[in-house]
Amino acid sequence: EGTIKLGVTEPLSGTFKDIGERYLDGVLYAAQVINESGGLLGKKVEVVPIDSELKPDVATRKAQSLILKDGVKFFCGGTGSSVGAAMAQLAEKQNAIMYTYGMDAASMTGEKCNKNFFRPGGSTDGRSFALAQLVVKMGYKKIAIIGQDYSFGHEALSAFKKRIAQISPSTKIVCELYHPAGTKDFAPYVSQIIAAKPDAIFTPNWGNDLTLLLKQGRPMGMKQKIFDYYINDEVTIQGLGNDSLIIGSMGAEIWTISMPTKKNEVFVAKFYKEKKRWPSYCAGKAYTATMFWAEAVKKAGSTDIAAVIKAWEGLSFDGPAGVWTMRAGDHQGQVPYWYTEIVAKNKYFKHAFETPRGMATAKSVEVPLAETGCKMK
Amino acid sequence: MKQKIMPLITIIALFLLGIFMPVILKQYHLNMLTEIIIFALFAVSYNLLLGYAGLLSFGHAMFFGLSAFVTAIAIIHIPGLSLWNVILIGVGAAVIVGFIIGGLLLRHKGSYFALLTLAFNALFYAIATKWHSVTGGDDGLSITRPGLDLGFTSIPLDSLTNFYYLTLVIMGAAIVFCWYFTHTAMGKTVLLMRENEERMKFLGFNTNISRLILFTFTGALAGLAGVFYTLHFQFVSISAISPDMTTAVLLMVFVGGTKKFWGPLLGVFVYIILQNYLSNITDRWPLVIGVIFVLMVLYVPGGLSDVIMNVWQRFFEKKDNNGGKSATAEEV
Amino acid sequence: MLEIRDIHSYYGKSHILHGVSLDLKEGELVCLLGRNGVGKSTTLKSIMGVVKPEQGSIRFHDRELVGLAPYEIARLGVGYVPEDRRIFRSLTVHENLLMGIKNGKKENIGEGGWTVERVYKLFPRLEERKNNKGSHLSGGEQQMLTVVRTLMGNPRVILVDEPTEGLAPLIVKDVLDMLATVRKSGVTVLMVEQNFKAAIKVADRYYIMSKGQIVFAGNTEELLAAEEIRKNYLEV
Amino acid sequence: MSDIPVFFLHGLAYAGLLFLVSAGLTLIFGMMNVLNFAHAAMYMLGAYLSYTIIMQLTGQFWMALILCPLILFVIGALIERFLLRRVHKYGHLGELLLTFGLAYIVTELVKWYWGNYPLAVNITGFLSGTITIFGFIYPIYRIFIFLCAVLVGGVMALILYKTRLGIILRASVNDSEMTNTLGVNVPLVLMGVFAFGTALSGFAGVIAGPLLSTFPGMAQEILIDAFVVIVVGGFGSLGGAIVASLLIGQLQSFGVLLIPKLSVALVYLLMAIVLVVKPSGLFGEEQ
Amino acid sequence: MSDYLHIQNIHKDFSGLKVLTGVEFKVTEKERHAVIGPNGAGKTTLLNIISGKFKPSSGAILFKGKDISGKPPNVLNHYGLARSFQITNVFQELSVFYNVLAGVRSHHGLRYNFFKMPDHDRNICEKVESILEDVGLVDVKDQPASSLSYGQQRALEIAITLSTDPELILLDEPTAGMTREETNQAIQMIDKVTAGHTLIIIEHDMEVVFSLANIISVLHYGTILVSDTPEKIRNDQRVKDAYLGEG
Ligand SMILES: Nc1ncnc2c1ncn2[C@@H]1O[C@H](COP(=O)(O)OP(=O)(O)OP(=O)(O)O)[C@@H](O)[C@H]1O
Ligand SMILES: Nc1ncnc2c1ncn2[C@@H]1O[C@H](COP(=O)(O)OP(=O)(O)OP(=O)(O)O)[C@@H](O)[C@H]1O
Ligand SMILES: [Mg+2]
Ligand SMILES: [Mg+2]
Repeated sequence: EGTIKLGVTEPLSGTFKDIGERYLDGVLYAAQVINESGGLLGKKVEVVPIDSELKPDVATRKAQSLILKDGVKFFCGGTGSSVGAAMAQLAEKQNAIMYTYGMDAASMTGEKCNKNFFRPGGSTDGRSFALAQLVVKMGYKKIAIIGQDYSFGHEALSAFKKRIAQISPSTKIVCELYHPAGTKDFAPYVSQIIAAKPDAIFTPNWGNDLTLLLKQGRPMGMKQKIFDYYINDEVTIQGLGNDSLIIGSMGAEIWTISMPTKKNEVFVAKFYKEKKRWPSYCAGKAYTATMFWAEAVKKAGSTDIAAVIKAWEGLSFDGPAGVWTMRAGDHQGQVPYWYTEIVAKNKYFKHAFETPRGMATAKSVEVPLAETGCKMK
Repeated sequence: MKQKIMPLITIIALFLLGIFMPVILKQYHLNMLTEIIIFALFAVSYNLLLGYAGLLSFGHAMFFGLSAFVTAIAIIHIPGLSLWNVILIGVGAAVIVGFIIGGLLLRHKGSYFALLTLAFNALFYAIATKWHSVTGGDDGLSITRPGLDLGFTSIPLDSLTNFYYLTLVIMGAAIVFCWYFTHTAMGKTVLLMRENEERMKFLGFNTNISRLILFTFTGALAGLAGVFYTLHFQFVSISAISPDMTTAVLLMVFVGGTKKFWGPLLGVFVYIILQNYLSNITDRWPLVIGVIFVLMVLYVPGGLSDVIMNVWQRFFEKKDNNGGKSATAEEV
Repeated sequence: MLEIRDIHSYYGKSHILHGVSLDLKEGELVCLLGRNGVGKSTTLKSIMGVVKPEQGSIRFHDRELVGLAPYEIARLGVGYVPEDRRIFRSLTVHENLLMGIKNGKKENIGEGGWTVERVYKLFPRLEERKNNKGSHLSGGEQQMLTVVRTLMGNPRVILVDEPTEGLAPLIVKDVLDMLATVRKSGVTVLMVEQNFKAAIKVADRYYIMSKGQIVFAGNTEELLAAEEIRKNYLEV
Repeated sequence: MSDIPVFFLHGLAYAGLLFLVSAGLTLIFGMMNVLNFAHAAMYMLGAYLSYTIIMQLTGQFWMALILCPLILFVIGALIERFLLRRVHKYGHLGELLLTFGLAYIVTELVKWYWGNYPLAVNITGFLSGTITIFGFIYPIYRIFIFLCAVLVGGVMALILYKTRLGIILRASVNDSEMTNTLGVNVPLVLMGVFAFGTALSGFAGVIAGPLLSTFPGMAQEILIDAFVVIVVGGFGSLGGAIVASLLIGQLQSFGVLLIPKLSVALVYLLMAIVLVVKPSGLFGEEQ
Repeated sequence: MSDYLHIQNIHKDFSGLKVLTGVEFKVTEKERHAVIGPNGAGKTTLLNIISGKFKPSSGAILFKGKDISGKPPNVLNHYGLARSFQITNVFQELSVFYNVLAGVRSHHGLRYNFFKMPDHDRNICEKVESILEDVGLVDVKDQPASSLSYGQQRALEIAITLSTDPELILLDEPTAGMTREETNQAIQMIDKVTAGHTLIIIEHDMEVVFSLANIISVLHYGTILVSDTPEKIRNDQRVKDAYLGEG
């Protein structure tokens, strides 16, 4: 028992392989950093990748075997809130800990919360709030919002609307659209957006749904500034193949490569020096969250699950992305959001990429515990 | 007659073996075995369609998934529902849907049937994905297994061993019933219909109704497997009802071979173990699966059971009088 | 020109032809007679390569046909009219005729060759129906069409399987006359016919088959003389 | 409601794409009665090949439009000759399972070679421009897609119904043995059909590339759509595929506008209605 | 005496092709009725209509006074009709025993039963054995049908037809493709197994027709030319012209 095993459920095959690999990259790097500095509680952290195939049943099946076979007690993952929800349940049943750095569905620390699940990272609520605040601050008055027609899209849009209504009643939502995930033809949606004549567009779309919205929408005359969840995804930007489609768009993230904090600059520089490539936003989030987890284990002084849970609750972690605090009531990390804008010239890539545009404090995007719907035993 | 008793003896022997498994196996393997047993029923039910009736369905997961979801929904929304009622409701849903869809598909066979079942499966998948408030959509549904109420006593099922025994008994009984079914009048009717449907009509059989009954019956069995799938994982998600699940069961059955009753059982065993290890060894496992598939279609279209039978016949049996061609589905 | 030597053919495991031998000379019309199921059609199919003889040889102008694919045999100049009205059901009459033209080439049709125009002149009924789908023809029309479709390929030898089956007497005469015309233009004809009375009007020589073997060969007089043979193998 | 014409245009463009994607599938299904599961994988291969040809080798969209179908034609011919033909004797199940396995292999090989990242195929010049119709800015490329579909549909109809080759194709489906005895090399014809169908999927891939993106999930996304077109249009009917594509294209476009909540279900609803009213599809022949 | 089977003015066309144009004849109980006529006259089509494979375009078929036209074959089978096929239509992969068992159990109501095993039923098995005895296939009962000789397959075809214990038996060219000796055996066998039943038989083989039939109907391009006793038919000029030839 010389190691602490950390199972990472990510899609490592199939369509979303690349996202999974980028998250895994961050966890692996975190483990490397921990191990280089003497390990955790004197033990090495061993990362066990689990190919979730983005299917909750597959992920839980494999995780369950790891629990039964190898006694793995800690799990994390970033892709697919369905996988996350299932893993959270499994953790509760098997007395393990699951934490996520990338699954944003608010309900996971809301009505579905449980004591074995932690989210050091952000939620749809926080991010939509941050973006709504940015939109209002920049003075936009007529907003079109469009999202994927499943829980994630609906959550993100409704949080956005809620915050707009709270802080700027004069700002109008002129167009609200939901499209199926994996829509191939955005033209009918784009035409409706154009017809509504908004002055800005908000969307939580990611991957291909973001690519196609831009790729098909821009040539049709959809010229408005876009506020998006995952705008600083270098793979998406590259996949667009045409920087002009995305330049000027803005986003908010819990970790971005350009965050002007001392710790982040150190981390990014070290990462680049060792790997000769920049950490992606996935890697950064996974890295930071895993360091936070390690902090909790350190504080608990043992790998006993109850002890770690207790230690993590209320713990603050001053990491690369500012101060993250784990709220005891719902295990939702209270984190600041960092704004970015996509510009042509940047110090990271030849293609367009982010530049920092300030931040929203953790306090400003906080959802009061009473409103989360979380009832933890 | 001896030939007919053999499979029964084998099944009983397997069953006895199964009883001792929790003693022998570690939890991890017992977990996998439970899964194998559940999928065994799913595969056997699929083979009743494919191997016996000659109907290639690309929609078998719709029953499996439907019952899996209904089980979860029932447990969540009806507090205190007994396990028996859960099973009843889960299987009942598959029966009703099987009957309706079977009615729509009655007249189709061959590629048409395949395509239409695929389309229906896609429809169910879409519903499960979209109807978030009921199915949990992408997130799936999580449940806690209800205990087993036997009237005089009740057995908690939260331990894997207890649940394993329940699975073994019920899935085992269902599989034995499937085997028995292939020898009953209805089973034979289905088999004969594949051979020569027209003649069956002229012998007084209503082949449309037979096909409908079979479709519903196999749907119900897949549903039963689906119920246990949910109970086993205590969780259900859209992947249970996705066309991928049909693909998986098709692969299991095909790998094992459709001509023998035990072919699919073998297939499930090999498939699940292979899948578990393949995905650990390589993230290119879909490629490996594709290659296995193509090679099997080309060289062993009869599946592993066929290979085993050939080897068996070559080494252990004298050549039989009709040139080794005796391996018809009839005497499985 | 066509020499068939001792061919044995099978359907799966059942042995149908037990060593059939027959000869066709340039320009003659030979009739193959015999009861149902004795293997007459199978003989034609074997020549055409539709059924592959497992033993024996078939030589056509010194080319060995056994082992060739049907389309290769057809391209060598062998035409085949099957017995069961195998017209293309979803093609129109006109398209059915076009299918008969080999490689779609018109140039190798010499003087007196068969063309669509000529067929229509001979069977005005087909011209009337030229845009009808094959499946909408009467049985007799279908039968006519099958025969002329093969003629469109201007074969050097034509194998005709029961061309008059199910035809009204008047059309029987038309078809037989047509085959006589074909023969006159130098094409060799091998015809399977049940209708002995009709066959005798046009044929030069006869073969009689029984149980997959040739049991009689001879010309009209010899056949009329061989009463015993006719009784045993033909008459019912 | 002044934008009705634009939505109609959207419908046409999408219909064009749908038709291009399902044309090859329809051809192979109609002519050979093979339900080709590898179709979408071939489409994906076409799209990725076009990426290499346009973005890495020649920079010319037109080159990809010509070369990709040719390469896929050869691949299709090889598949038919060395794989499909050999399993023909096991009946439809064998053929279906074979193409099924091939789909896995091709998709995975594509991901292996080109990676798991989305790739951008950019068109430049005339096709990337816009024109103004009905007072709306409209991308030329969408109109180009529709025209391509019209072209492909027209050429296919012409070949099938107006040329000797078409007659031979239809005759081979009707009765391959008889066609063979009339001097037609039927195995070659069938190889040609499969190869041509595969080439068509490749062509669709090239066309789709610049509109959709070239990414690992593109095959899966399109397969069900193509199947729905076939079910609605009638199995293996070219006319059916055309009408079904147009219908579904408009249904999608106006569905999004008028009943957005049901827009996904509309297509399935259409399929269900067609199945109940005419089980063999709009233009399919009764079995 | 009421008619046992009355074919009333049956018409049938296949998408425009008129095959039957007003077929009309009667069959009395226990009669052996032969239908003859040239190829393509519509004999098989008529049989297909009587046995429920096709629906007539118009006309009626009265079986014991009840119109049965257009009823599906499985229902007609329950009424007591059974047919054989011109082209052998058996269960090729199954053993001879199971071929016959299918019909016998259908007659015993064991069609869709989920619990009973038909081959464990003494009555049924004995019945199968006795039918096989009648047609002379007992020795080969465990062989797959596909391994039988042509003549044996034709016998099996008849055995399957008899397996549902029908009262009206329809045979379509039962001896087609048989050798002379096989045909003679077949005549005797049919004579034996159909004793006491009503029989409609289609044949081109006049020997079969004349040795089995009490009444012969001549179907000539869609209509019945004449229906009469064998002697009369043999000497009927119209029949000679249309079918028998110089005879
Ligand atoms: N496709 C087939 N498969 C198996 N057996 C067949 C097939 N075709 C014909 N036979 C059998 O082969 C034998 C010879 O058939 P063939 O068609 O050559 O006879 P034929 O002399 O042409 O008879 P007919 O005068 O009835 O046309 C028959 O016993 C027939 O049943
Ligand atoms: N399903 C069908 N569709 C179209 N035409 C058909 C169909 N079945 C039969 N026919 C046509 O109907 C006519 C009569 O056919 P039928 O089989 O009844 O003849 P028959 O008298 O039994 O001939 P034979 O003595 O050769 O068996 C034929 O011309 C045939 O082509
Ligand atoms: Mg013949
Ligand atoms: Mg007939």
